[in-house]
Amino acid sequence: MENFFTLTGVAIFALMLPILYRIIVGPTAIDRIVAVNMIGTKTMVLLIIIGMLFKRVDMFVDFALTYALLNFIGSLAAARFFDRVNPEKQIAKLETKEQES
Amino acid sequence: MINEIICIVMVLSGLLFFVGGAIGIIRFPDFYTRMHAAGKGDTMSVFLILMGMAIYQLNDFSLANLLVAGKIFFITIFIMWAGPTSTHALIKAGIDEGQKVWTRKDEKGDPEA
Amino acid sequence: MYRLSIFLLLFGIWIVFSGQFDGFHLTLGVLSAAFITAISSSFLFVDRSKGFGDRLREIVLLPGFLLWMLYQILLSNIHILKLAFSSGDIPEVQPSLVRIKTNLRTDFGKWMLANSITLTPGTITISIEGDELLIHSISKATTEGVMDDSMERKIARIFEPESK
Amino acid sequence: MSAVSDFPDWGDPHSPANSYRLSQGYITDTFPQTSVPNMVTAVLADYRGYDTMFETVVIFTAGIAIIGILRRYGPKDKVIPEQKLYKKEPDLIVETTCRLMIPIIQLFALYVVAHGHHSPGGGFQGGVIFGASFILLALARDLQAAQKWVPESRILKLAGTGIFIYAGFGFLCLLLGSNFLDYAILHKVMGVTPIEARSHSMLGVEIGVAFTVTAIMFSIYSNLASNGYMKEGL
Repeated sequence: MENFFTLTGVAIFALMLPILYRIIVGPTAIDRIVAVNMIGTKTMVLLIIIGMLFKRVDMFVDFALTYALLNFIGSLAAARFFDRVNPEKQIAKLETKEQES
Repeated sequence: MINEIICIVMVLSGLLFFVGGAIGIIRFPDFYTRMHAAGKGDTMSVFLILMGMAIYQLNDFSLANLLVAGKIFFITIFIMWAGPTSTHALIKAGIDEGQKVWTRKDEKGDPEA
Repeated sequence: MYRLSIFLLLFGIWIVFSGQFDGFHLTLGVLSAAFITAISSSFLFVDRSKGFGDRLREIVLLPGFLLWMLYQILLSNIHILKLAFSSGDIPEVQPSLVRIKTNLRTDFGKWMLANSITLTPGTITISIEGDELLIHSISKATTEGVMDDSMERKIARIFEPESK
Repeated sequence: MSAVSDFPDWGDPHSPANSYRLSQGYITDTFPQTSVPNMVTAVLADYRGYDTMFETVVIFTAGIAIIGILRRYGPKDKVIPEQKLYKKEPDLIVETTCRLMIPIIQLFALYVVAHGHHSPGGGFQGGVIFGASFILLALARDLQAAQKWVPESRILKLAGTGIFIYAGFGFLCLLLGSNFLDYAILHKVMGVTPIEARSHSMLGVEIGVAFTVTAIMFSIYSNLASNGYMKEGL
C-alpha cells in the first residue's frame, strides 16, 4: 500500500508538468493564474499523501486545510485585482460582438 | 482488505479525472473553455482521492482514526465549497479583463469578425 | 436560539478538529466557540425569520439534493474527460453565452443555483444581476440542458417552498 | 542529486543531527520538564523565550514601519481620484461563500493557536489564519466591513496587547522571584504543578503572539491594497 501511495504522489507530480506548460506559455496573465490555482489544488492532495507516507496524517491534514484556504484567498484576490484594472463592465460589449458574429 | 481495494479504485479514478483536467487545460481553445476543465476536473478528483484516503484511514478502526477521517472529509467539503466560487470569480475576472469568447467558425466559411 | 445553535455547531466542529477529550482542551473549545459566536455570529444564518420547521425541512431534504449534485459532478467530469480525449480540434466545443431568468428570491437560493449550474456538465455561471444569470456554456447540448428549470425547481422545493 | 541520496532518512534517530548531545538533551528532557509533546513548541516558547519575544517585537516594528511608509492621509472631504476606481459592488456568490466560511476559518485559527502543544501550529500560524479571515471579509465585501472588526485605531492597540501579554508573563515570573520568562514559578499563581505551569504559560504566550500577528497581518494587507488611503480596498 505504501508503494501505491508513493506512485500516486509521483503521478500527481507528473500531472503538474502539463499545467506548468500552461503557466509558461499561457497567452494571458489570467490563464497563468488559473493554472497556478490548479497546481495549488494538486499540492494539497500531495500534502495528504505525504502525510499518509509518514504516518502522521493528523498533522498534515492541518497543513492541507491551511494550504487550500490560502490558495482560495489567493485566487479571489487575483480575481479582484483584475476587476480593478478594468473597472468598466465588458459583458455588454462581449454580447454585442456575439450577436454580430 | 476491502478498504484497500475501495481506496485503490477511488484514487485511480481520481487520477483519471486529474488527467482529464490536465489535458483539457492544454487542448481547449480559449480561456473560458479552459476554465471548464480547471474548475470541474479538480473538484471530483479531489473528492475521490481524499475520500479514498479517508476510507483507507478507517482500516484499523479507532476513535482517533475516525476523527482524522472526519478532518479529511472536512477538507473535501471545503474544496467543493470553495471550488465553484473561485471558478466563478476567475471567470468573471476574465470577462472584466476583456478576454474574447472563442467561437467556432461557421461551416459556410466566412471568418469571424 | 440562533446563537445557541451556532455555538453548538461550532463546538461540534471544534471536536472534529481537536480530537482531544481532556478537560483542558474541552474548556478551550467552549471558550473559542463562545468567542467566535460573539464576534461573528451574524455571518451564518442571515435570514432569521425562518422558523424551526423550515430549518428542519432543509436539513432533511438537503442530503438528497447533495447526492444528486454529486452525481451531476461525476457526469460533468466524465464530460470533460470525453472532450479532452476526443480527436481533432474537438468538434463538440461550440461555446456561447446564455442568459436565463430565475424565480428564486433569496440570496442563498440564488447562490445555490449558481453553484449548481457551475458544477453541472458544461456550464459556468459568470454573473448574477438581479434575477438574471449569465452563463457560459461549452456546447449546443449543454445550452439546451441549462434552459430547462428542473434544477431550479429542486432548489425551490428545499429552500423556498412557497415560491413555486 | 547524488548529495541528496546521502542525506539521512527522514526521522532517522541515528542521524548526526539527532545524535548530538544537545539534541539528545532536548529530545529526552522536553516532555518531563514541560509536559508538552511537541518539542518545537517547547523550544520556541520556553527554552528560547527571549528569542520568540523579540521576534514578536520585530513583527510589531514591521507593522509600524508599514504604516509609517504606506499610510497616506488625504484631505478629509475631497474625493481622491483613485477612490472612484476602487468602488465596486460586492459579488453575490463570492460574498455568500465567504460569509458562510469565515466563522469556521476563525474557529480553525483558534484551534491552531490552542493546539500548538500537540500538532504543528501556534501563535504565528494561528495569527496568520485569523488575519486571513479578515482579509477574506475585506475581499468579499469591502474594506469597511472588515474595519468594523479591526478598525485602524485598534490595530496598534491589539498588536501592543500581544507583546504586553508576552512580556507580562515574563515580568510576572520576575515579580514572583524567579528569572525573566522562567514559567515554572507561575505554579504559585495558577495552582497547578510547576511542570503544568510551564505548559499553560506557553499557551498564554502563544495567544499574545497571535494577537500581534493578526493585527499586523491585516494592517499590512489593508495598507497595501488601498494605496495607503484605507478607504476603498482591492
